Amino acid sequence: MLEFKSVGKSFGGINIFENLNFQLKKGEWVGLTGGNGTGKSTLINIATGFQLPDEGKVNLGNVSLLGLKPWQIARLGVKRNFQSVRLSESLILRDQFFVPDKKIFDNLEMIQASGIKGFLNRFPSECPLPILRKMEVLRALLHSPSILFLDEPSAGFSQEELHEFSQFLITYVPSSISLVIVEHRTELMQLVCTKSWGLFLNEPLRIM
Amino acid sequence: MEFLQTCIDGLLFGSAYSLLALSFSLLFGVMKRINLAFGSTLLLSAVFSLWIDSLFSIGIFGIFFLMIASSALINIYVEKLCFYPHSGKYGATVSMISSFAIWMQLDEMSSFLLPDRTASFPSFLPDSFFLKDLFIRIDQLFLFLIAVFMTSIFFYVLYKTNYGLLLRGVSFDGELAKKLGVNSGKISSFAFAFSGIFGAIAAFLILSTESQVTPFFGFWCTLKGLVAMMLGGIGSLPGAIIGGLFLGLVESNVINYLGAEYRDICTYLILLFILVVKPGGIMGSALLRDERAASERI
Amino acid sequence: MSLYLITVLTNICLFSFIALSAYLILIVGEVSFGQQAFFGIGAYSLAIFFVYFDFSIISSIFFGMLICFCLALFLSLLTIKLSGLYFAMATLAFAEVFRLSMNLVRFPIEKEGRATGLNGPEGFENIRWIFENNIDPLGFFYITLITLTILVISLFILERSFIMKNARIVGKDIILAQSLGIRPRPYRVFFIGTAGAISGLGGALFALANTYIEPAMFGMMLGVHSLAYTIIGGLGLPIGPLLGVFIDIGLLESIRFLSEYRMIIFGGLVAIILIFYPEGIISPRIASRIKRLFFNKGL
Amino acid sequence: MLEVNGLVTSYGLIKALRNVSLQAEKGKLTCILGPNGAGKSTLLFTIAGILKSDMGSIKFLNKELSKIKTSEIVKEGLVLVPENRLVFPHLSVSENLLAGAYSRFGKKNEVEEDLESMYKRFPILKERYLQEAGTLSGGEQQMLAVARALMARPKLLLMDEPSVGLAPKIVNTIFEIIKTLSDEGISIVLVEQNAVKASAIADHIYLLDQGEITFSGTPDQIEDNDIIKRAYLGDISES
Repeated sequence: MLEFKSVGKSFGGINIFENLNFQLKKGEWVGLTGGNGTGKSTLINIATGFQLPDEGKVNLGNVSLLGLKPWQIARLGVKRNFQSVRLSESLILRDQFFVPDKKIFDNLEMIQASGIKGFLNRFPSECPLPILRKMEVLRALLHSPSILFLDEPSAGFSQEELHEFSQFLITYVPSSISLVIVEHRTELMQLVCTKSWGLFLNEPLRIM
Repeated sequence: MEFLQTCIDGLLFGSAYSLLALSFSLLFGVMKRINLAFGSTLLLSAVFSLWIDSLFSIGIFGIFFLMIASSALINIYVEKLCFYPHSGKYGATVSMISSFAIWMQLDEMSSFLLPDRTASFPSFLPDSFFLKDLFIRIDQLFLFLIAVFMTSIFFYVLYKTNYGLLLRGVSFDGELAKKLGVNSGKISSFAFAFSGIFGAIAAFLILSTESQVTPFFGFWCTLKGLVAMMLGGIGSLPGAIIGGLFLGLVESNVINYLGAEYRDICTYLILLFILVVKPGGIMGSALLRDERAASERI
Repeated sequence: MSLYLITVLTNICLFSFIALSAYLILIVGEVSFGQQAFFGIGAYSLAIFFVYFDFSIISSIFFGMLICFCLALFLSLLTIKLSGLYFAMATLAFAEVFRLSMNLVRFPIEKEGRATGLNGPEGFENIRWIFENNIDPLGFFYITLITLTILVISLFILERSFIMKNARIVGKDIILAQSLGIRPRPYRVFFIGTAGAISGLGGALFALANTYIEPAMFGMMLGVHSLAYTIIGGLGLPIGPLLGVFIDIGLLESIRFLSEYRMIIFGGLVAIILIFYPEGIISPRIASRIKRLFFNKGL
Repeated sequence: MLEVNGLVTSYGLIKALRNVSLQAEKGKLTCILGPNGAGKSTLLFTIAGILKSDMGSIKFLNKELSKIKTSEIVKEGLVLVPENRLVFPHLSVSENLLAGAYSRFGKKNEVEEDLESMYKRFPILKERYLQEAGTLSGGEQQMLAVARALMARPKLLLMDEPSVGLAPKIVNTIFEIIKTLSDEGISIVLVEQNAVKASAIADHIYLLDQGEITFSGTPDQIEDNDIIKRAYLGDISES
């Protein structure tokens, strides 16, 4: 459903990637890995409209995503989290879903089971990191995504936390959603993804 | 001929705007912050020097040097109170408001030292001469020449001295400078002091050309400096010079052809127009682009 | 209540309007140096509709607000690509153009034997609604107080709605807002427009209270004061700006022995408050704590 | 000469270093290997005083560094070569070099001398000394970053991933430069993902993973250790 066709991007004269091709099918869970500076985050930014590629096409179904604003793409169901946890420091977690209260109540079971409920009345600075990461995923899920990009979701996790997080993803992310986990660690994607891709400097995407 | 005369007047006076805009740009370039207390610092230093002069009659040169010293000190006070404590995402707004508050404070102190509202300021070379048909005031010409001289010193300090080098380093990439161990706090104090010294010289020249100081001088300096800087292009030093000269040209022509009461309206209309059409100012939009690039890095 | 106290309280209420308008703009992440223009436009529009065209007082105020709203919308669309200092300077330029133009417009008339009407820097005299209707200072204070209360309550109601929540996210973290599918620009435009109308309402009441307005009243000082009120008061709740106004006008100006040094103290105080409370006294965080105490939704 | 003990550093909520201890000896090339996100850069930043540690000690020539500012640390002789060949793009090459010597601005002759010796060492920089650093190629920028650090006359050079994002040929050149510096007796702490290249020139190797040191030994020992070999030498980020 999401398709990159010969996409190229360079920053300040340095080629991040050229001729990048891939297709992401509905319900596919993919891990995307690669070294520093190979453009993992840039790929997410292009897919979600925060950056424009220099060349190539990005299509979601029959819709071209090029030229669409990030909010338009988000409304089409392409959602993401951020490498640095993007939660407002001055709001308690409960106020950070940005969906009508009814929707929170409808999904209360999920929120409770994922261990966030106890933290709903706390500020982000009062919560442990895994809770915040789960919170970001939950927030994206409540906004009914069709494709979800997770940028470095397990950075800073210990082994146990990583396993718990993978269990959380498997349990609560519906299998109809296409999930792309972008990390340089491979443990998480080995646990949850069916497929993995590798990005290398100046090379086409490699399916592994 | 009349047009030429107007333009010469405009350029001569515009050079003062350029000096003010340069002082502004220096701080904006390094700190990426706006110091609204800039003008009132100059006013207070002028009024304070006059007050000391009235007590000890230190003479015109005494006033000159005292203004420079006090302005540098007041600027460091402003930096420590309004800029040093605020960093981070909202730091720019908070320190701008904070510097505004200090503006109020400094202005009020000035009016304590200046109970008569206006005071005469010592001036020199009040003569004028005619170059063919062109009327030229010597003090304005002097102002212009000093402005050119000061600008060269400004560029010398910035481009030929070690502190200037570090200043530019910090202004281009403060994070990197920190990684190299540059003490950015010290550099920012230096930038404030330098901008204070530079502004004080500009203020001295302007005041002695006008031969009086009024309580509105601080506001006037801040506003003209800001507008000239925005016209030229934020953060660009050549832009600040051009912006100042351009502002002087526009103002003198408007006064001549439309009348003095239209002067400021036209200035602001041009500012609004430039902001809407070409927000980076006359000299390109380097900074605007940088800001965007920074916000795109997610 | 003494007349002096009533005047101080009325002033607090009147300046709260412009502070609240600065508040709304700060919420969507911008800084405006030009809210005084809408305060002035509100005042002048009221005077013009009321004196020249004999509109009723309600419709004069309404049309004044409408004009402010439209002009603010226009300004926000004009500056749609600007942010930060650029936006602040554009609003300043707009405000100064307005103020300086009012210096140039002269259209004096005589009404019931009194000179009135637009008269350049000499101002607009004899907006005599309070005299015509025999409203004493206390009465007028109640009018402003009630209007302000209605406004603050509606802002509190707005606070609970998704509009305000989204607007706050747009102002705080535009990237997050976009990734959640929130379109930032309508919020910006709508908030700037509404802020213009609120400021205009305050200006209209100000003109009625003063019966006399002149361009110099709407200078940059007023605009930046309104910002300072909001920043020290805090962006957490709509009463933050009111607290800021109270600290300045209520405490400093009214305590006589302080009033001589008012600006020296207020200036230093604001700078020091900002060091310890960079997000203002009623910061969004504190507001969240308050909400946490009172509206625990059973989660 | 550098002794790090029980270092803990957090990035906001993320604990990037959990109890890291290591030593770097005088005149030796100490290499810290690890995958992306293991905390390598955090470790260097903490040593250089850019990040503050929560716990632990950093001793350099018997002086405790963990509480003092970066500017003081540079004066002590610990100089960082940041990642991604960070140079001041709008300053000229010579100005970039001078900026590196800022802690010795008083001694003009000495700085001039060093400048000359840098030009001798990197002739390409001399050719371009008036050019803006941003216009240099990636490899040249990396050389400039190294030269700038050397201008501070470091006792210990901290290098953060000098090979990142460079073409293989240039990576070789950079490693040759590092080797030369090390052979000249300059003490270096090198942080790398490129395990093959780095272990070829290192005297001592530490492996860092998830903020913890998982291995310490000489390059020979690492060859013996199968698990480590698979984990890092065969890492896909090494290409």
